[in-house]
Amino acid sequence: MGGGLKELEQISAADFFYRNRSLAGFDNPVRATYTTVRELVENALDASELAGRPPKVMLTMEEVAEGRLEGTAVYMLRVRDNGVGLDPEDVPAAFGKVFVSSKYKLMQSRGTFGLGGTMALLYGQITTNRPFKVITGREGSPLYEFTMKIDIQKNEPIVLDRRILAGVTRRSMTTVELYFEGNYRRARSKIIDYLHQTAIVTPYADIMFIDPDGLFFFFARTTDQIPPPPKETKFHPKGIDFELLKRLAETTNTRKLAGFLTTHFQRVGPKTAAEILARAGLSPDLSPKRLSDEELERLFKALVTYDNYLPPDPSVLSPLGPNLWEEGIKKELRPEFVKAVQRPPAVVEGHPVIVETAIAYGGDIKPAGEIQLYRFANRIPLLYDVSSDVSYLVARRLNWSVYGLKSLEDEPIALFFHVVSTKVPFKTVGKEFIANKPELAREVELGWRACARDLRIYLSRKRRAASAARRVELLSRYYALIAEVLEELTGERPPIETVLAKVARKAKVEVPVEVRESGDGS
Amino acid sequence: MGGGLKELEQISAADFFYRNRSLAGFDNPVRATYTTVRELVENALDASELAGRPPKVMLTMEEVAEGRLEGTAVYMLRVRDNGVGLDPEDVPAAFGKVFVSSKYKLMQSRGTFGLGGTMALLYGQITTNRPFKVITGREGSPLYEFTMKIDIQKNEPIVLDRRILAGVTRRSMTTVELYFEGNYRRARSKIIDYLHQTAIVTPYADIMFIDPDGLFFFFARTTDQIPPPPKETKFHPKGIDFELLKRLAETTNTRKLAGFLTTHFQRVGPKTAAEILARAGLSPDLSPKRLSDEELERLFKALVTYDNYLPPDPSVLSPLGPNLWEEGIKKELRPEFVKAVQRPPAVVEGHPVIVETAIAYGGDIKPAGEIQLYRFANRIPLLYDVSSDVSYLVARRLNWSVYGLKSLEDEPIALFFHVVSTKVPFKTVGKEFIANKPELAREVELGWRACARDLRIYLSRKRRAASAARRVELLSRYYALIAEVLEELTGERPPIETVLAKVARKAKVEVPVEVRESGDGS
Amino acid sequence: MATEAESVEEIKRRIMEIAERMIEDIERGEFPSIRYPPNSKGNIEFREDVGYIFRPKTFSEIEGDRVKSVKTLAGVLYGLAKALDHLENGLTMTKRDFYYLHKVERLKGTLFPEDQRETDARIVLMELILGAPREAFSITSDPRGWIYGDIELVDMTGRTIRADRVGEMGYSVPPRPENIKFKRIGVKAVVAVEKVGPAKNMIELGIPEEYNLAIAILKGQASRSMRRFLRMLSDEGVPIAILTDFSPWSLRIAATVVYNSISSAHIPYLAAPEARFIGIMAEDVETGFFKDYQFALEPLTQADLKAAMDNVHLPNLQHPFWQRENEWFLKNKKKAELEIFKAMSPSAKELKELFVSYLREKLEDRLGVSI
Amino acid sequence: MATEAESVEEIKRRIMEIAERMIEDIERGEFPSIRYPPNSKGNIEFREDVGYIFRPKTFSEIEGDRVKSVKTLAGVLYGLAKALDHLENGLTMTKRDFYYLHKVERLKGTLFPEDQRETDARIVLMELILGAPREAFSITSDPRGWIYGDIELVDMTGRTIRADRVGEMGYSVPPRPENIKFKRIGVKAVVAVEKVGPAKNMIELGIPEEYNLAIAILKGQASRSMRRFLRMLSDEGVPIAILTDFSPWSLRIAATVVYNSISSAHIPYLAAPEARFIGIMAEDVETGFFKDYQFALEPLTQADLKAAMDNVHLPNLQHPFWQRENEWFLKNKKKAELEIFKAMSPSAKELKELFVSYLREKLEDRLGVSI
Repeated sequence: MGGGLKELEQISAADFFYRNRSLAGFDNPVRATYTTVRELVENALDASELAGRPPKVMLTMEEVAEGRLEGTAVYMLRVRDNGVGLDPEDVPAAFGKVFVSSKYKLMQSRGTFGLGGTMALLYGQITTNRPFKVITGREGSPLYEFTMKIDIQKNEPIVLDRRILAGVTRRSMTTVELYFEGNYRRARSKIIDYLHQTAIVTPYADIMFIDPDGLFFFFARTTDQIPPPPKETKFHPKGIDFELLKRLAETTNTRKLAGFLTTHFQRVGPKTAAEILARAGLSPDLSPKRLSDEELERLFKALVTYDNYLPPDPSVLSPLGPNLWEEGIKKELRPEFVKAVQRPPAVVEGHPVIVETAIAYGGDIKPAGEIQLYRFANRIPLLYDVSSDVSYLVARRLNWSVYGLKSLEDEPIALFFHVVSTKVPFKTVGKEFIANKPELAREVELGWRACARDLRIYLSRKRRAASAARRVELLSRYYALIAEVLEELTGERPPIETVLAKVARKAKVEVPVEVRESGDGS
Repeated sequence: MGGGLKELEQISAADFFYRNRSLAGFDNPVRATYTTVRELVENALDASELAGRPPKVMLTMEEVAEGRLEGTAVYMLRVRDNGVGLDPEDVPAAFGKVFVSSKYKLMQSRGTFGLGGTMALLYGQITTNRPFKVITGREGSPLYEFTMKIDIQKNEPIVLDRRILAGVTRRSMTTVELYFEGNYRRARSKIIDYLHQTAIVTPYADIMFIDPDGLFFFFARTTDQIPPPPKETKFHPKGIDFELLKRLAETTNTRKLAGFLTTHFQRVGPKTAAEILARAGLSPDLSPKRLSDEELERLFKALVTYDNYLPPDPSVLSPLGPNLWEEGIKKELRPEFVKAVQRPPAVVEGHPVIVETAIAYGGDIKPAGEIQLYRFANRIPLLYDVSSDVSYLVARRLNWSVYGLKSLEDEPIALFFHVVSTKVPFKTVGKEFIANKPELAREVELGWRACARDLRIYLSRKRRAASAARRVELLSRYYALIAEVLEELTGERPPIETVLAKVARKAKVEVPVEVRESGDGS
Repeated sequence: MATEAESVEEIKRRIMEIAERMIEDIERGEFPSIRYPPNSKGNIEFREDVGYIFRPKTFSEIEGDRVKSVKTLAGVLYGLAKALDHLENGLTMTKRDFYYLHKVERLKGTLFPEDQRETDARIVLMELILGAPREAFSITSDPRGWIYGDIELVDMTGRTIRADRVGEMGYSVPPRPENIKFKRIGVKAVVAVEKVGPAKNMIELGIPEEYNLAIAILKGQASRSMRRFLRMLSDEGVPIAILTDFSPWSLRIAATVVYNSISSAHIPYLAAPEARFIGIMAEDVETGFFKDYQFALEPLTQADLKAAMDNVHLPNLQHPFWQRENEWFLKNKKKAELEIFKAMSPSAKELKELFVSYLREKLEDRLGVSI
Repeated sequence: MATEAESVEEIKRRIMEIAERMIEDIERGEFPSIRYPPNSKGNIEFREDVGYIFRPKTFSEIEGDRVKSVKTLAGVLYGLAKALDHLENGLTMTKRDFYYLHKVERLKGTLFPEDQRETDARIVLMELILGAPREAFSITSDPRGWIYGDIELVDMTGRTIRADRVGEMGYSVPPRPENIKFKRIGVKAVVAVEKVGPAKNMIELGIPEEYNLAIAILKGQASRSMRRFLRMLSDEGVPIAILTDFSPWSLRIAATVVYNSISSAHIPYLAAPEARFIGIMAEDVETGFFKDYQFALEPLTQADLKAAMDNVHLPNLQHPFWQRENEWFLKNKKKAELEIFKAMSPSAKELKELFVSYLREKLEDRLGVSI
């Protein structure tokens, strides 16, 4: 503003992101490599799950040329899923435009801004100027291959080539193939970690990865059971703002205000709608499309200040469930004990939230000298900034000794935290850690407490068995000495065998055959 | 991607930001209040400075209604600058659209994404549904008042009213007036801190603020001298990407490739251009607009791999300069010593950077038990995340004892750091701290070392004078005792006055009139 | 003065009795156990006139069928066997010696100790079980303390010793003073001095000879042997005066001589209730003898202050007199040391006069002894 | 044995000389100063046959015109005046006393001390300036150490004392043994024992009487007075044997008796170069007397280990013998204490036999003394 404006120009959304790509995790070649893999894997998993079948995701990454900077290279990345495939008419818009999103509906999904996949394609194009390919088909229909670019300034897809690869697709699938400049060498451990943790939270998915060195990573599924897909839902009146209300009113198909409210909002029945309209001083028969700005504002105030709604509907959420999660943890970490707990739905800032927690102990889990904490949000692993996460803070402050644990750092224990919501309360734009909201902290704490109670029972059973045997052994040892000293003092060796036999019987343990002789006679 | 797409819809840039407002610092009422003030103050300062006159920024903030949430209120904020004012035709686009930016030029500026001001207006509209006003005029022309809203879905301005307030504007100015819901109570200290630190780095600006409690804050300027405004510059070939090259080629007015290169890039003369085109295998006579994609790619490779350019032109940068900065520090902090140093231009990741540092000591600065560090980037104070900033890390690791300082925490010392660049290397999207790049750390270190050398000289001079006087006093005291003991031992009091007079003359100090009598005779 | 409880034969008898009882238990098919009165708060009484007394009301059991206590049981038995052996051979041992008696091959896997705290704790247990001080079963402490003055005594070897004719430090009080018999006591009183420096100066200045006093040198907290020795002198009718610094520790030093201490409350004959405190007092500093020398006071250290705070709750300092003194420290955060006499005497000449006038006033006032 | 340097009159003379020289300086219009040989490395020699000797090559100056040293100058002068006063009155003082002599009104703003370290440091300076130990100018240390055995001596009071007839601890070695004269020495050798427990056991077992030995009880590091006393006995021709633990500290204890220590290297007559080490050695532990009792060794503490590392550079431990012993600690991280004799004697009966056979072998081997 002010006096310095020149050469005014409006830029497109794609252009804005092109200019600020660090926003979406593409700030340097290492991070960009990780982000590219991650965005495409998440899209592939979403696609397969929505199709209601166990996902089968196949990644191939090859080094095809040297990069411009030290340590970088140009890579070809191919990601194939077994989702239902796309209608060929949808392909250009779905892949060649930034900011495509579904309309005024709430649904749990993995995606971050709903634009991660497109950003990866955009990044590939910026760094290599090569087109990307999409091969997709639905079972029984033809298999199409698109070769595309994105017109960044116009935010429009450019289809360079479109052809039919096969007349009939045998199994529905989509493959995306792109080129980008990155640095796999340094991103490698993060990527493998990401896939490993994804496998924990998706035990029903086969994930295969052939990396640029030709190494083959296979995270095999151990179950066919997939959690029910998330449903779409209407907005809860407490979670809206004026702008949203205005848009709903402009686009609605309802003719009267009463119907408008019951149709577009959850937890609003005819009786509630009537009360709200009465408070707003608006007739239920008014047409929503014809409301003046001032009337709309009265309606908005009445909607958000009304206090007798039920909390938001959690059925929209798709938690993993204790069985599947224990399955995932067992298959990837092979603990000797695991317990997962799903908390009942809660509300955080007007959005429904379900917290799932788990604790695993022993087996392949070894003490690590630090807290071993696995975090997930809407089935995405969170790998950065662990120490700022609400779950880490809870883990630190919880009194674990109550559950027979001395220290999280020095015991073979791993903690797990999964938050599921239509709006995950991330703290930062980077979406790497969950904000320390009291409602949320409470859920995590109660979840872990429930897991830890089972762990305590498991551990104390294990310890009791060991200690009974130890008691007999110990008493035997001391009584050998006592008998010896008493004999020295009085010349008489007391018959300790009788008393020892008594304890052994009670503990169901054998008395050591020979009560140990001491080495140094006197 | 994949199979789950439904109801595809493209949303506008404004709409995207409306949906993700936490990106721009509007995540909660407290932060939003601070961000709103800050964005408008920065726009106002930019406007005045570009007009080449000492800025005069007047802020008024009033509470006009209760807010919807606990502790919030609706505020009216009015910000007035003395910039050159706007052409009335420019007003709607300048204030009513997100993503207006100037075209393919590099220039140092305060703005973050160039959209902060508009976001503030958008935020006000979302939270209050009230229009905002812009009053602007140029000296001698009429004074206009616009009453506006923004159509968020279309990203278009809506002018509700436009009128002429006065036929002739006496002094050029722009006033923006908006309503928003926020929480001033809890944002207060951050806002005052922000204005105070802005005054440090803008000693030539009058900044006035009347807050919702009616308190009046006035940060008065102490100088008329303003630093030369930053210039626009062309891109350095090392800092471009393919997309940018393509756009320049499409829009250039030049006819031949050779001219294209020398016209649009800095550090490229005819000889360099010829070399680059030879490497790219392209004729200098080709028309840039008619290059094929493949030819453009060859040109791009040649441009970015060529290694003999001079480093980027730093003349585009507008540092504050040591005099102005010392002025700002003196006026706001009243130290007994201050020294500012401007480092020569450096290059960080292909962009020119100038680091300015300062150290102030004593006076109103008191030991604080922690490092007192003031950080600025392109004349904006940085208030958050100090402990991650490159300058903090340098301050911690520098061996200050070399400069006669025991500890930064317990001495009355404040450090200052200002980074000026066409691309400030922020570490996070939040733009609150500067990344720890070795080139940058080196600049900060050398800058502070230079300041500290002067401080050491100042301190040691001060200490020397104090110590000469102390020496005479001390010797006098001890010789009184020595004389006494010697008298006790030998019965003879030695004439110590003679020797003492000798030192006093040398130190230009009086001998205490009476050599102190000790209290306890014996 | 050796009491029945401490006679060697009695101790031996008690040890054998414990061993036999254990054998009987085992023969009955039961796990053996040892019952003893713990030195817990409830079993200790404090009376201003006699100091701490051990009057057991509750008893503890070292149970042989429990993992937690079987080691203690075996340890006590082994310790008693070793004590018996030393008694039979007329030999003493230190706590360190006792520890080393456990560092033997045969105790590997059972009583072989991790560190000395283990065996030290067992000594206290043995004291409680036998109802006798550890010296009675031959575990002695490091000797500390001398006495100088006209006292003739016969020591364990049967020799007659005069405590002002055995060198300039006087007679070293031995670890087990029980064995001493007094032959002749030629002093009006014993002044027990906390610190070596001032005590030495009194001796150098001829004060014991000139004023018929004995000087006992405590060298800090009075050792158990010194406390027993002073009690023996007190039992002979000699007035005992305790001359200490004015500090939180010194209050404890004095009170421990008079009343015994809580940690050895279960051991009889360590208190000398007839002894009187003649150390520096708040009154002396504020308005009395030292009132002009406030600047020579020392600040309390952190440890001093902590001690003063603990003193508030120490049973043997509950008399209003001690509490008033102690409050002064908490309020003023300073202390006065006996060396203050040096700070008061510009030349050594004045020192004797200062000592004598201080002692004269305090001995008269607190013990009715005139010098 | 009192040397000229330590005679009271000589010390008084030197103090007056320093005072007069200062007056002369001032009268000449110059700032006074005091020159002295610092106890720096370069001024100290070490020779295996006589131990540390102080042979000044460089000198320091306490300069009266410098802010940094004028306090030292005044302090030394004041300290010397106080020492003179004590000498003239036949009185001793402790370091704490000396500190209190500075806590006086007249020294406020000058020498009034912050803490005792200030005045302690000045005592060393006075020793260097006067070329005499602090005991010579009446600043004595806390007495520590006894001797038991057939030795007749005459102490400062003129009384004759026999060191095995003054109680079961023996004769307390006084702070200034200079004043003692030996009348008759009836022992073949003196065994100086580091620890009280074993020493006491030897006395209890009648070893001094039966084998004509004196037992000196060091109770840790030998005190200055004990070291001086042992040197005096050595000068009388008595063989001195040092019986210590086998630990990094014990090497120092032994070496300090034999060679003196670096911190008191400027003080003559503290070393007893004829004394011989008969303490436990690596060989004894590995293949000799204690070879079957390795399990009774104690682990080195952190402080022990640090001491062993420092021993590598201590001048009085440079002889290959000491270094070989010390290497054992660094390698094995263990130590053997004298209490190991207890761990070796399943019953007290065997203890005497063990002591005697150990002493017999070592005394013969190291000093040629047969018992």
